[in-house]
Amino acid sequence: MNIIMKNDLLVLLAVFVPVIGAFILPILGRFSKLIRNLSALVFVLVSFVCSSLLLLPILAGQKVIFNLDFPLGLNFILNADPLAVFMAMVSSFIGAIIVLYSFDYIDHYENQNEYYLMVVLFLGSMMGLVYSANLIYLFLFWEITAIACWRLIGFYRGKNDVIKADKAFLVTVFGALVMLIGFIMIFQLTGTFDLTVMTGRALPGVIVLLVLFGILSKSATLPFHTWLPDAGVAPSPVTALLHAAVLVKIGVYVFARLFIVTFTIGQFWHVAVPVLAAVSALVSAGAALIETDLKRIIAYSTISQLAFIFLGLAVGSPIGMIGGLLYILMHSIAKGGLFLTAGIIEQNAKTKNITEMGGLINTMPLTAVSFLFCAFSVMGIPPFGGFFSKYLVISGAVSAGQNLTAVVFIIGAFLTILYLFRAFSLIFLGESKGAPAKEGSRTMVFCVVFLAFLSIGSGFLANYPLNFLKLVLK
Amino acid sequence: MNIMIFLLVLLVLAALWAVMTSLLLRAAIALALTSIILTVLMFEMGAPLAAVFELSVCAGLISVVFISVISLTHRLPLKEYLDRRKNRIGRFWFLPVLLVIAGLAMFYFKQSFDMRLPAKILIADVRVVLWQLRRLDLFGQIIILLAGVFGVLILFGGSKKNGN
Amino acid sequence: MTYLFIFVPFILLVILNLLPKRLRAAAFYSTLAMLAAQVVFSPFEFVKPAQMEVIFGFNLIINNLSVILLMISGLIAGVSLVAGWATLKDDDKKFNFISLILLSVIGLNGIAMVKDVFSLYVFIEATAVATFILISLNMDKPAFEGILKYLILSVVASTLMLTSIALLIISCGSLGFSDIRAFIYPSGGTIFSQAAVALFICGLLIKGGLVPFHGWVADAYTSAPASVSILLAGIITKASGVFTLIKFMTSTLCFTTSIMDMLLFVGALSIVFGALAALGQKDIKRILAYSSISQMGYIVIALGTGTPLGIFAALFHFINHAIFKSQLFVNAAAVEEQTGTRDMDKMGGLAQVMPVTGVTSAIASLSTAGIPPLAGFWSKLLIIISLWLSGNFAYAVIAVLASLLTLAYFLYFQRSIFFGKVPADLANVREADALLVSPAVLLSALTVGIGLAFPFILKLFMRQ
Amino acid sequence: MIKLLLLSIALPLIAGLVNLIIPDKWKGVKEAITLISTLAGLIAAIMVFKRVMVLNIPWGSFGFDISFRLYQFSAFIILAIAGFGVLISLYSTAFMAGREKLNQFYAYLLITIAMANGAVLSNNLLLFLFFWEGLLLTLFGLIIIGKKEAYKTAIKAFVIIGITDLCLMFGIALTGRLAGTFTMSAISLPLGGLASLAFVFLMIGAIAKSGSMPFHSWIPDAALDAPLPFMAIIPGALEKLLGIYFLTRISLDLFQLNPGSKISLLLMTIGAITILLAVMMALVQKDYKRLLSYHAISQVGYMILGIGTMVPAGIVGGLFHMINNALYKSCLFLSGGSVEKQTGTTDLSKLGGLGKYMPITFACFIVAAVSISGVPPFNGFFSKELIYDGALERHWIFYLAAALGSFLTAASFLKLGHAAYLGKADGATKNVKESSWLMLFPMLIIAGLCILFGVYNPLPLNNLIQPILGHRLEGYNYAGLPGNLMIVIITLIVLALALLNHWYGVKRTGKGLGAADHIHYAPGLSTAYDLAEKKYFDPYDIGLKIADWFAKVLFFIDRACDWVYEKAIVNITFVFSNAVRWTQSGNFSNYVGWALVGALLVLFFVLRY
Amino acid sequence: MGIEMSQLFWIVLTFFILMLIEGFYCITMTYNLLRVLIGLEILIKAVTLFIIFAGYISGNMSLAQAVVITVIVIEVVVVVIATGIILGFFREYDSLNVRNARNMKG
Repeated sequence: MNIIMKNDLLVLLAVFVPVIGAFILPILGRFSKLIRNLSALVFVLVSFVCSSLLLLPILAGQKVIFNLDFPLGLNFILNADPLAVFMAMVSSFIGAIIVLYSFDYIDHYENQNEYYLMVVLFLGSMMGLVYSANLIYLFLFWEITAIACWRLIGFYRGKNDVIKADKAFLVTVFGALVMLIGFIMIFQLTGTFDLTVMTGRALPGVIVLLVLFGILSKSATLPFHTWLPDAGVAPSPVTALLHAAVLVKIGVYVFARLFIVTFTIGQFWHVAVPVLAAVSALVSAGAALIETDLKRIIAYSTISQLAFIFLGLAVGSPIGMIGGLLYILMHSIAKGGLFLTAGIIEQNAKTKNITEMGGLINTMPLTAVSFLFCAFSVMGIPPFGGFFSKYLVISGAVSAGQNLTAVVFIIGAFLTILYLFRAFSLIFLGESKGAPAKEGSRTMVFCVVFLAFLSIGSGFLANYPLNFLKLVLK
Repeated sequence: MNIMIFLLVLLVLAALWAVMTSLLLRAAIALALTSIILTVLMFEMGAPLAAVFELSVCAGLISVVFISVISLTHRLPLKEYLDRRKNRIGRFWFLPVLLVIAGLAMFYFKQSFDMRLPAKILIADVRVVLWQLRRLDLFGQIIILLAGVFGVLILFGGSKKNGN
Repeated sequence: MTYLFIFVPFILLVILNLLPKRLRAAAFYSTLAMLAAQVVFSPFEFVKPAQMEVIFGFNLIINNLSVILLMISGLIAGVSLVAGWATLKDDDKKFNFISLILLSVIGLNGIAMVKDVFSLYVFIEATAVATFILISLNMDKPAFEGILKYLILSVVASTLMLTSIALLIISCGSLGFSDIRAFIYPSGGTIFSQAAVALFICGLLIKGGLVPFHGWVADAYTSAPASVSILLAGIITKASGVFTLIKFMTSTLCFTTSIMDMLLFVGALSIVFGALAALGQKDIKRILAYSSISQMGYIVIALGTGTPLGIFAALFHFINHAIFKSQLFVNAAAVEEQTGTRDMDKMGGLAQVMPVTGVTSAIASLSTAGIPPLAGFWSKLLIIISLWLSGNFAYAVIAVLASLLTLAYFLYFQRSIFFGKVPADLANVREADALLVSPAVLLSALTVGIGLAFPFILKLFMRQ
Repeated sequence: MIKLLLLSIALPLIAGLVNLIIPDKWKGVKEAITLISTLAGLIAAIMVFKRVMVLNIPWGSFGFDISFRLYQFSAFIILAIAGFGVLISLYSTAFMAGREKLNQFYAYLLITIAMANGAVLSNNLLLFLFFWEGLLLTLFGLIIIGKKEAYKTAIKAFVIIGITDLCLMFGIALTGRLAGTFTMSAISLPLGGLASLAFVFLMIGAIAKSGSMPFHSWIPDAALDAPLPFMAIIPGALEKLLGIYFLTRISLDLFQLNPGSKISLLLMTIGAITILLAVMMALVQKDYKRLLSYHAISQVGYMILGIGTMVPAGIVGGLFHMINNALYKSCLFLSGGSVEKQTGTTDLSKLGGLGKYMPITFACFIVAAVSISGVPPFNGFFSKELIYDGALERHWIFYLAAALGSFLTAASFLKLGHAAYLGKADGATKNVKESSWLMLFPMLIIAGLCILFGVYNPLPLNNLIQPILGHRLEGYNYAGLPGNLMIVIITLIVLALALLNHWYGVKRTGKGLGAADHIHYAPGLSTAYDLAEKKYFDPYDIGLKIADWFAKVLFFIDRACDWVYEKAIVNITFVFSNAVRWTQSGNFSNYVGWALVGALLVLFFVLRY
Repeated sequence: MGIEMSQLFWIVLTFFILMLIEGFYCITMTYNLLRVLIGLEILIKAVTLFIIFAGYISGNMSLAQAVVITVIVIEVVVVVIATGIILGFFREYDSLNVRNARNMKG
C-alpha cells in the first residue's frame, strides 16, 4: 500500500512540477537568467527522473493509478502503464536536452521568460497527456500543448511568424474539436470518459474516423500536414521540440493509447490508415526532395517518418506496433539531433537556404558528423537505432500481409536516403558559397554530439527498449 | 358593443391621420386625438382609473413634449417641404390599402376560440391590486422615473453645455 | 432579506444625491463597497438542497438562479464602475455614471428577484432606460445613433412582451410565474398561452440581441463609452435578455418541442452569424460585440435542449461569458485609453508594452474560444455534451465548428493588437493605470480559477 | 573455438576503433595495429577452418537474436577475407604512405573486414542484415576520404547500395514471414508466389552488393576517386565474395531453386547482360583503373551466370570463379596501384613501356591478365570452362554470351598490357623504379595463388568448393582437366581470335592503346559509346531523374493541400463573412423589419403545433 | 356568451393588428425621427388598448388597469428620453433626417 502511495506521488510530481513550475519561471527570470534557466532544466529533469523511477513498479508488475472521482465521468485519473512511462521518459528526456540547448541558443532574443514558460508548460502538459487516462483531461492537456506551440511558433513576433502560428493553432484545434465530438460519442456509448473501464471495447467506425481527424492533424499527416513545415519559422529548439521530440508524437501516442491499448477497431482501419500513411510518406518525402529551406526539409522528413510510425501502429500486427513505438524513440533522438544541428547551422551560417551553403564540414566538423549520424539513423542504417525500428515497422506491415503498402514505404525510404544526402552534400560538402561559418557554442555542440552518439548507442542497446515494449502489448 | 366598434374605427382612423399627415404639428395633434379616443374606449370598457391616466399623461403631457420639441426643431423651407410632401405621399399611399386588405383578411379568416376564461379575481379594486399585489411595480416605476430624471438632466442639460 | 438587494442601492442613491458636491468622491467608494457587499452576501441566499424546489435533476432553482445573477451583476457593475472612474473625465459625468449604475443594478437585482412576468418587464425596462442614458453619457454622434437603434428595438420588444402579457391575462388570468406554470405545465395550455409565451420569448430575444433580433447590438456596444460597454455587454443585455429567458423558461416550464426547436435554431443562427460577422471587423469593440452575439447563441442553443444538463450549461456559460466578455471590454478600454484608437489595423505587438493587458486578454480570448483549461472550455463542453445527448447532432457539430470560427477571429484579434510587432507610432505606449488593469487581472484570475476548479463546481451542483 | 569465431569479428572492430581514435602522427602504431589484427584474424580463420560450430545468444526479441554458424562455406569465405585483409593492409602500408586521413582509412578497412566476417558468419537473417547493411557506412567512408570530389561518388555508392539494401530488408521481412523463422539454417522455402517475390528482393541485394548490372555504375567512378587499395579489396574481392556468398545461400539453401525455373532464367539473363555490356565498356576505357573496374563488373556476370544455371557444373564454376576473380582482380588492381604509385598516373595514354622498368609488376600483371582471360592452365580458365559447361547445358545463347565476353576480355587485356607495359616509354614513365617490396609481396602471393589454383585445381575444388555443395555433388567431380573438350577448343579459338583482333587493331592505329578503336568507332557502336560515356545509360542518373520528376509531382500535391488551407478555406470564409456584414446595413428600419418578421415566424412556428 | 366573446375578441384583435401595422409602417417608412417616435407611440397605444381589452374580456380589470397605469408611466419616460435623444441628434446634425443615423454599419 505504502509503495503504491509513493508511486502516485511520483506520477503527480512528474506531471505537476513542470506545469506549476512553468509559471514560476518568469518570476525567477526577473531576478536572474541563470537561475531561471537552471530551474527550467530542473523542472523537466524532475519529470524525467520520476518517470524513470516509475519503471521499478512497472517492471515489478504493479499498477500505478492516481484517481479523483468526479461526476459526468470526469474522473481525474493518472495511470502509469508501460506505454505511458515509455512515452513520458522519451519526451521528457529529449525535452531536457532541448532546454539545455536553448540556454545558449535563445540567449540573443527577447521574451525569454515567455519562451521558458511555454517550453516547460508544454513538456508538463505533455506529461499530463501521457499519463492521464481520461479522455477529457487528455483533450485538455492536448490543447494546452497547442497553446504553448502557438506562442512558441510566433516567438519572433514577425507578421509572417504569427500568421503561421495561427495557422498551426487553427489546424490542430480543428482536428481536436472533431476529435472531441468523437470523444462525446464515446461518452454517449459508455457513459463515461474514463479510459480505464473501456478496455477491449469495440469502437464504431465513425468514432474512429472522428478521432483520427484529431490525431492526424496533431501529428501532421496528410492531409493536415502543411502547418508543420510552416512552423519552421519558430526558433530552432522549438521546432525540434515541436516536431521531433514531442508534439507530433502526441498524435501517434494517442493513437496507440486509444486504438491499440484501449479499444479494438475494425479491420478496415488496419488497412486504411497505413494506406493514408503511405501517401503521406511519399508526398512529404517528395516535398523534402524539392524544398531548399533546411528546416522545411527536416520538417517534411518528420512528416514522412511519422507515416512510418503510423504504419507500424496501425497495421495491426504486434511486431508493427512494437516497431512503431520503438520508432517513436529512435526518431525522437535522431530528428531532435537533426533539428538542433539545423539550429546551429542556421545561427552560424545566417541562412536557412541550403543552396547558399556548402563546405561547412571544414569549419564545423562536429556538427557535420552529428548531422550525418542522425541522418543515418533516420535512414535506418545499422548499427544506428533507426535500423531496428524501420525494419520492425516494415516487417510488421509484411507480417500483416500488406506487402504493397510495405513496398510503397520502401520507396519512401529510398526518397529518405535521397533527400537527406542532398541536404548533407549541399550544406557540408563541396566548396563554400556563403560566408565561412564558425562552430556553434560549446553547450549546443555538446547537445548535438550527445544526441548523435545516442542515436548510434540506441542501436547497440536496442534490446532494452524492445524487451520493455513487450510489456505494452500485455 | 357597436359603440365600441365605432370607437375602434375612429381610433384607427386617428392613428392613420397621425401617420399620414405631412405636417408634424398635425401629427402631434392627431396623436393626442388618438389617445383621447383610447381614453373613451377605456372608459367604455370600465377602466376609469387607467382612462384618467391616459387622458392626463398621454393626451396632455406627451403632446406638450411633442409640440415643444417640434418648436425647438426648425421648420423646413416651403418648397423643400412641398416636394418632401410629394414623395411622402408616394411612400405612404399604400398604408390605407394595406389596412383595408389586412382588415378584410382578418374578417375573412375570422375564427372563434373557446374562451376558457380563468375564474374572476376576487379583489376587484384597482387600488388594492396596485398597492398590495403590485408593489414591486410601483418601485420599478420609481426607478424608471428616477432614471428619466437623470436622463432629462443629462440630455437636456447637455444642450446648455454644448448647445450653440 | 432579499429585498435589501434593491432597497440598499436605492437608499444609497438617494443619500448620494443629497450629499454636497465636495463629498462626491465618497460616492465611488461607497458604491464599490455596496457592490462588493452584494457579491459577498448574496451567496448566503443559496437555498440548501434540503428545502429547495428542484427542477429536473440539477440542484438549480429560481432562487439560486437569482443568487447567481446577483453575484454576477454586483461583480460586473463593480468592474465597470472602477473602469468608468478611471476613464471618464469630468466630475458630473462620473457622478451621473455612478448613480445610473446604481439604478441599473437595482433593475438587475429586481430582475433577479421578481416572481411575476409584468414586474419582470418593468425591471427590464428600468434597466433599459438607465442604459439609454448611460450610453448617451458622452453626447456625441455615434452615441445618439446607437441609443436610437437600441431604443426603437426595445420599444418593439416591449410591444411584444406587453402583447403577451395581455394574452396571459386573457388565458390564465394571473401573471405570476407559478400560476403560469400551473396553467401551461404539463397540459401545454391554450393557444393564447402558447402565443403569449412565444411573444414574450421574442421580446427577450430582442433584448438579448439574438439573430434575427440583433440589429442594435453592435451599434449600441460600439457607441457607448468604454466603461459603459463593459456593463452593457457584460451584464445588462445578457441579464435582461438571456438570463431572463432562462429564468422565464425554467420557472414557467414552457419547454414545448416547438419552443425548443425554435431556440435551437435561433441559437445556431446567432452562433454562426455572430462568428462570421466578427471575422471581418476592424473595430475592437465591434468584434467583441459580434462575438457576444455568437456567445449568446451558445447559451440559447444550450437552453434549447431543455435538459437539466443543458440548462446548467447555459447558466454556466452565462456566468463565464459575463466574466470573460466584460474582461475583454476592460482590455479594450485600456487599449483605447492608451492608444487613443479602436482601429485594430493601427495597432500591433502591444503585449510588449502592455504586458498585463496582453496576457489577460489572451486568457479571455482563449476562454471564449473554448480552449481548455479555461472556464469557457467547460461550459462549451457541457453545451456540446447536452446537445449531443439530447440528440441534436447537427446543432452539436455546428456549435463545435463555430468555436473554430471563434478561435479564428480571436487569433486575428490577438495578432493585430497584442501579438505582432509594435508599430513606430505606438512605441511609447505604456501599460494602463491600475484601475484598468486590476479588474482585468481579477476577472482573468476568475476565468482560470473556475476553469481549474470546474470539476469540483460540477460536483457541488450535481445531485448525488 | 567460439571465442575465435567472435574474435574474427571483434578484433578488427576494436582495432579499427582504436585506429580511429589515435592521431595521424603515430603512423607506425596504426600500421602495426592493422597488421597484427589482420594477421590474428587470418590465424583465427585458419584455426577454425573445416569446423562446424553454432553460437546462439538471445538478444532483443522479435527475431533480433545473435546466432552465428560456422561451416564449410562461411569458413572458406572468412579465410579468403582474412587473407585479403592481410595482403591489402600490407600493401597499404606502402601505398597509403604520406596520405592524409590515414586513421580513417585503416579504421574503415578493419571495420569493413569485421562487418564482412559478421555477415558471413551470422546464421540469423536479421543479424546478417545488420552487418550487411552496416558495410554501407565503411564503404561511404572509404570512398569519401579519396579525392576532393570523391563525395559525389561516395553518395552515389551509398544511395545505390542503400536502396538495394532496403530491398533486401523487405525481402528478409517477407522471407521471415513465409518461413516463420529467421534462422538461415532452418529456412528452406519452395518457390512460387510470395516466395519468388522474396527471392527476387533478396537477389537484388546480393547482386547489387557484388556489383552486377544495373547496380554497378558507382564502381567505375570509385575507381578514379577512391584510394586504390579500397578498389582492390572492396569491389575487387570482398563484395564479390559476400554477394556471391549470399546469392549462393539463397539459391541453394534458403529457397528450393531448380533448373528451368523462371528465377534461374532471370539470374542467367542478368549474368549474360552484365558480362557483355560491362566488358564492352571495359574495352574502350583509356584509364588503367577504370578499365579494371569495368572488368570487375563483367566478371560478376560469369559468377551469376554460373550460379544461375542451377546445374552442379555451373554452380561449382561460379563459386570457383568467385575466388579466382577475387584473386586476379585484386592482383590487377594492385599492379595498377604500383603503377600509379610510381608514375603518378593511371592514364593509359601517358603510360607505356613500363615492362622493362617494373618487371615484377609486369609479371604479376601478366599472370593475372591471362588468368582473367581464361588462358589455360591458369585458374580463370578452369572456372570459366565449368561455367561454359553449365551455361551450355541450359541454353546455347548464354554460352554464346559468355564466350563473346571472354573474347572481349582477352582483347581488352591485350590492349591494356600493350598500352601500359609494352611500347616505348616516354613522359611520365621515363625510367621509373620498381615499387617497394611491401607492395610487390602481396602481388606475388596472389599471382602465385592464381597459378596454383590453375595448375593444381583439385586443391581449391576439393577442399573449398565441393564441401559447400555437399550432397548436391554426389557422383560429380570437377577437379582436374575439364571434361567437355569441344568447349576447350572453342575457348582456344576465341583466344586466338582475340589475339588476331588485337594485332589488327594495333596494325590499324599503330599503338597498343588504339587496339580497340576499330570496335570503339565502328558505325553505330560509336554513338552508343559516346552516350554511355556521357552517362546516358547510367541507371543511377536515370533513377535520379525519375525520382526528381516523381518528387515534383508529389510536391505539387503537397502545395495543393497547402493551397486549400492558405487560400481556399480563408477566402470562402470571408465571402460568407462579407455577406453577413452586408446585411448589417446600419438602417434601423431593416432591423425593425427583421425583428418583426422573426417574431411572426416564431409565432406561426409555435402556433402551428 | 362565449361566442360573441370570441367574436368581440376577434374584432378587437383586428383593430389591434391594424394599429400595429400603422405603427410599424410609420417607423420603417418615414424619414423624420419625430415621426418614428409617433410610430412608437402608436404601437404602445395599441398595446394599451389590447391589455385593457384583455382585462375587460377576462373580467380581471383591476389587474389590467394596474398594468396599464405602469405601462403609461414607462411610456412617458421613454418618450421623454427619446425626445431628448432626438434633440441631441438635431443638435449634432441640424436635421431630423433618419439617413444621418446610418453611419455605423458592417
